[in-house]
Amino acid sequence: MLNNVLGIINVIENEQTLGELTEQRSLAAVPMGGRYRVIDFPLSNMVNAGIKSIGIFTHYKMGSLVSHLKNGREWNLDTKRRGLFFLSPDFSKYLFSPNKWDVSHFTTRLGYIKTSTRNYVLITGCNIICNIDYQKVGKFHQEKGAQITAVYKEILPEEKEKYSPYLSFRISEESRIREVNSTPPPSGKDNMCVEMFFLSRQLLLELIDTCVKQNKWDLVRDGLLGNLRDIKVYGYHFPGYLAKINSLSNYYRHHMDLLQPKVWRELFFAAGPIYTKAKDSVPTKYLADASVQNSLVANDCIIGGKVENSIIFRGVKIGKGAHIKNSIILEKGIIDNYSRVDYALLDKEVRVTKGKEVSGTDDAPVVIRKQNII
Amino acid sequence: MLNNVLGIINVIENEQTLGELTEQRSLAAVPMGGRYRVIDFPLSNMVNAGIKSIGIFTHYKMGSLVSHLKNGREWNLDTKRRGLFFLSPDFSKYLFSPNKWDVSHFTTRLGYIKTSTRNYVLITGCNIICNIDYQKVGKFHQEKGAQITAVYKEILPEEKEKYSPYLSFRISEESRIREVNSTPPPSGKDNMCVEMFFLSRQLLLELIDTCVKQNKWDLVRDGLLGNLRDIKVYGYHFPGYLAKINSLSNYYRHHMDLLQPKVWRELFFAAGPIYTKAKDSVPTKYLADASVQNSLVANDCIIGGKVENSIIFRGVKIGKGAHIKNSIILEKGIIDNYSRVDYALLDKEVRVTKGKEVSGTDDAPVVIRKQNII
Amino acid sequence: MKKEWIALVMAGGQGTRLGFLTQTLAKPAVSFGGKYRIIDFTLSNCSHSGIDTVGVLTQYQPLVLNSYIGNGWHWDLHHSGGGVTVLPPYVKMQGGEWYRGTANAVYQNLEFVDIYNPDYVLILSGDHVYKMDYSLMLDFHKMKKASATVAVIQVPWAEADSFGIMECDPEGKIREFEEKPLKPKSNLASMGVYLFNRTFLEEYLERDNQDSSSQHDFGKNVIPAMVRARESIYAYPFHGYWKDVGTIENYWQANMDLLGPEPLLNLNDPEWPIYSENPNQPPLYLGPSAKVTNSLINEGCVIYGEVDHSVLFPAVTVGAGAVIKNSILMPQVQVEPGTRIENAIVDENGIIYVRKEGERIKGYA
Amino acid sequence: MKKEWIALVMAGGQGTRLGFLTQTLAKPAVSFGGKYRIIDFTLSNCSHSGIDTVGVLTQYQPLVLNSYIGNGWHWDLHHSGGGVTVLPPYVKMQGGEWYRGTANAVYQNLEFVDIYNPDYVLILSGDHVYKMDYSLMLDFHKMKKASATVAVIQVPWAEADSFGIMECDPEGKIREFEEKPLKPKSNLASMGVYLFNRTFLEEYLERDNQDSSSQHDFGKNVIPAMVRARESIYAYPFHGYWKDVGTIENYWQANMDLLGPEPLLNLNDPEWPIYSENPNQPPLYLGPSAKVTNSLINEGCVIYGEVDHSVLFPAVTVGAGAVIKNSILMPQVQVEPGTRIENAIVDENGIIYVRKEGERIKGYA
Repeated sequence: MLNNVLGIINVIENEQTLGELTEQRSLAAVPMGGRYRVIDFPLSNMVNAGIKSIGIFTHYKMGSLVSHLKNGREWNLDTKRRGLFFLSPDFSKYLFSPNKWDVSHFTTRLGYIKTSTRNYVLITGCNIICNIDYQKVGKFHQEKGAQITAVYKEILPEEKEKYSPYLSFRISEESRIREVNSTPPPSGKDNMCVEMFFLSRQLLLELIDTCVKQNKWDLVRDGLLGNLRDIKVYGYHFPGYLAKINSLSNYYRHHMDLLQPKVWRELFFAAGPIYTKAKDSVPTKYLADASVQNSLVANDCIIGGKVENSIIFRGVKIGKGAHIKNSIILEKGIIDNYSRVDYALLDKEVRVTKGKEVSGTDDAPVVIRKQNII
Repeated sequence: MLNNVLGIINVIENEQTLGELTEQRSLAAVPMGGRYRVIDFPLSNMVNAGIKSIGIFTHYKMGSLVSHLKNGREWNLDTKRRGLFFLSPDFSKYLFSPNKWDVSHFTTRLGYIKTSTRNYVLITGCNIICNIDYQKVGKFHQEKGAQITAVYKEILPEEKEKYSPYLSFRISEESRIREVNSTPPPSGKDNMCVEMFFLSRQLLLELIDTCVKQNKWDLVRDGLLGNLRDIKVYGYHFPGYLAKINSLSNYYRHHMDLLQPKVWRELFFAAGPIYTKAKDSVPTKYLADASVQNSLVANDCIIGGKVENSIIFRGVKIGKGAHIKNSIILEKGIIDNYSRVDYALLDKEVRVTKGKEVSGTDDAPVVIRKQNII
Repeated sequence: MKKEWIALVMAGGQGTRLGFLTQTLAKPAVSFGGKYRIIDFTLSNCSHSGIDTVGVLTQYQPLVLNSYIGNGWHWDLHHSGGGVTVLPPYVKMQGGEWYRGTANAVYQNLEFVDIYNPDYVLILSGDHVYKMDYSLMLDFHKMKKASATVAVIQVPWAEADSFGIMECDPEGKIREFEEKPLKPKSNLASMGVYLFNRTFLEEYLERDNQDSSSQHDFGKNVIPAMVRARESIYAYPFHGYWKDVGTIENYWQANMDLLGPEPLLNLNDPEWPIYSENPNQPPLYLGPSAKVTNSLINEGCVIYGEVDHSVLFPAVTVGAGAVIKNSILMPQVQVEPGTRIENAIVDENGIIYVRKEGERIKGYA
Repeated sequence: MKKEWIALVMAGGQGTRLGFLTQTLAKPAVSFGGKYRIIDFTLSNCSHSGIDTVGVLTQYQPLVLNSYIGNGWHWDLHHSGGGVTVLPPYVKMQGGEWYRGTANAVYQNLEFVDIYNPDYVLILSGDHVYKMDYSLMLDFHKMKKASATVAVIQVPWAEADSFGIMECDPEGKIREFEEKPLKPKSNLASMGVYLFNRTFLEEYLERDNQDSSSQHDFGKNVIPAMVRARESIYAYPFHGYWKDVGTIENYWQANMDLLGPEPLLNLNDPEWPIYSENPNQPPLYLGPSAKVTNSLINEGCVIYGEVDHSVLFPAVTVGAGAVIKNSILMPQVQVEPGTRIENAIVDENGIIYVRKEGERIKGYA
């Protein structure tokens, strides 16, 4: 177990990417997979590997995140020593950089890193959804004698677009990272950096210090991956299913992936369970005319109509004769009798009134804002 | 018990007033009384009156506040329904008003007030330290048939200066507030508004709405106390001990007040206990040469020297031959052997090295910044 | 630590009539309704009624129940100065003895009651399924200036002989209390919910303890003795769903009562949620060939087959072509493709109890 | 829910030699050191040693102990899939019986052990005061490929006759184990800390259960039987402070061992804090005439008098002119002005036990 590791989850993600969904919440708090939020995945992965000390680097709109995670109870992080910490800078003083890996995000939280008693650090972003066994990463790090281990994913030529922008690795046979590019090679497979870095806490502090002294500002490009010759940076390949939540269409597509039982099983069970805030939910009730196929349904719903190829979050009510297809209905949506929803993404508490129709296309699913009534 | 009341603690206090002490923390998180923080007093008063639903209106520097209160466990607010909520606006969008009672602080959190199922609201600021029985305020409100009850404190002519600025009430014989002034009357006693208001949730929503429509911006002056003729606003007199933390000299003076057993007993026990974050502290150890008089000492200290008229916070170590007088030593201070501290306020983790002297005067106690070494 | 009232929940019974369900479990710990355990109803009622101090008296197979109750977190009963306390029999200076009946169990825990110095003591049963606001009963009790109040519900006359039956005067004062009478004089049945003035209760328990002919049971001995002595005992009429799930038939029926658009027992009540442990399972997956109707199904299930008029606990798998009807599938049950299960209760170990309309239940492994 | 190891803590003893301190309390629940309860040491040791599953076996006056242990929050032992479970005796399908000795208590709870399917079982006592990293003992046990390992400490030869004494070969394998020998052959005493391979333990407990001549005690019966059978039982030497606080004299001495700049038992150890309930009391107030030396004093006290070489629990009041020396004042004790208390233990009810150097303790109310 990685109990000698300090986990850092940097949730300073670009907030524009998910459009309407991130208007009132940070990316980390975006609902995901029927009953989760984005943060649950990176956080559960750390907890499942035995990491007991985790700092969340927050920025704006942290309200929904704090009330989701609270004291970390559901992640077994409500402990007397270590546990979960929210680290927000002083916004009244601080010029906030929109760059996720700006060194200033780290210098303003340096005290937390310095006073930790853990020997290692695992730093991740927040927009990669997967179920990864970080114990294997730690083992790989030891076996390779690496100073830094960066996790990457081999992607197919046709996947490059959906994951862009990303850092591309050129990796030697013995897994050492030789080159980093911000433009992917024009043809062939590629190695995508997934922004998960494992290194000693000491080295992280040194790299931050060096960046500051040399007036460099990107911790990943200039710090962690800035000196591949002198610092032994190894690439650990994650072979599993992985989604990058960097656009509404990826968000939609990823949810449709979950309808493959193989993906469902892997994402929710592979290296350990994904934890989320517990709610006192009632098992979902299916009425006499319900007909649900190839769909995911969370608890607390009442299903009276027809549902196909869709993800139904908690607390959704679907009336008799209503027909939902190829859609994602977030928490507490109400779909009245005889209404139709196709290729749509309904934010929380949207209501589609009796007989109305909401439909988009596969390429451009329609998005309905929180609490709207159609 | 006031379980039908929504509590709102507005911690948007002026951050400059406590100088060095509020450089890195909000006023609400300033250490107080040996082992507490400022927020513990208003919060415990609400909890002791049976209020189970409490929203904290936060602003900048909320980090230390969140990690102090966490899920509200020590205040019995870690419940499945209701409980403690942090309400911060979206700093990326919002023009933050430094005025504590700016209506915008309420409009940006309107959803919280609207969705509450409680019938009443108790709104307070955060810089008044006292132990008040809010059940009595609720009873007074009912008995008077008040629409709004505002708590006030009768103060002596010589106290006006230390409490300024404040709103002054002219109050009728049957306790109705007839006039509000921002300049106190030139002579005689005065009735100071202590920024605690009890009213129905419905009326609060109406008052906010009216302010917005009339383009008025101060919820207290324009809203709660803006229409004394048509709205029945009553004044409830709080007769007990009360300190206003609005300057370093008041902060110092208030701590010296705590050395009166009567004040100590009233502030910590009158209407109920003051709760704070639990720590695994060891009882304080007094060594062979210890000599402590007229002082307050928290746990986790090791006292080897002489202490007089002082407040010693948790985790302070005082060496042999050291002599502390008329001082406040915040958490984890280290006072080495044979050093002297007089009329001083030492922030957290200050170290006074062997034989050194730190001294100020009664009027101007010296303040040493966090983690400084003298 | 003075409290106005506290509750004591009887959870020590062996529940032999629930057969395999209680072989390794106390009856109140038996799973129910696709998610809950039976005791959730009583403890949620306490929580919502404003009772913050609850003792749970256990002695039979309490391992699961004790660890489930924990510090009462699930029901918001975990706060300092109260909360839930599990009360097993124990050894005192003068030795230890097992609980010999509901009244004796309370008698042995009077020391616990004294800690909180309550004015009223509410005695509850941990194995009934209902939603009830006990604070209304307390109001009634105070209004009547009663020494004890017994909650009652009207039952069908034909079933009255299996309950404790009360006869009352027009004011609601109980004139007669008969446990399982051959010829019931009324159809007002005791729900096993008793509210006592504390000193009054202590007095009668002391007396009952010295009565060697007593079975030390509230329904059989203590309440009848109070009524016989013409004490001020009132019946508090309750209107709503209430079920003693002490037999397989009743247990099965109570589960089925949750189904349909307007179920007899409504769990989707935001004013009175039933608190429980919340298992961490991903959303239910329904495959391309799934058909699910008239059912209550929890998260974590994977369904390719057909489910009708059934209750499924978390993480159940139903293979393609399987048909589940009128059945209850406990957590983790795996139904192989093509299997047909009707009128049955299936537990984790694959034990199936088949229920036939109007007949006794027979079981096989 | 497979675990590598779990711990079982014996907390059922009556502790009669602690007199008034255990009249209404199990011994592990007795207050200690100005803040703690005795069991805090064992549970903190478990927590810091990385044991996340602990069963606490109780049967004597467990009310305070049970509610104190709660869900294990105080010791970070509250997490799902483990944590602390209180294990009282209970009724099974075939009836119930009280614990008849430490070994029988564990035997009756083998079902609990089975839930976690551990490789190793650590048996601990809830009434010893010490700081010990059990994970080092586990390393030793694995290295020796032992079937059982007994933690031992060197005691003064003069006291060896009051302990379980071991004789070992040069490898540390135990050749002989004698409980309270008249003529001790060594001064290596058992600390009551036993680590067993689980299947090995179960086998011997089964055998012990069938032996009608056995007192079903680990020290008296089970360990000697294993040693006699020449099983692979090793002694793990512990160096550090360890005290069985089972007598008033030892209890008093262990409290005094906390005093001074370099105490025998150091509580101010950031690497090994002793977890406990944290009472909510304001800082201690020392009046103008107070004089406090060589003492350990908790928050909430109000002191106008003189305190020397003493331990004061929270919320104690010492009036002006009162003198406290070599004493232990339990929570809430009020000492009137001018009173003199020396060599005493005073509890909340004003009961004072006076201790005299070298003499037996006598008590009066």
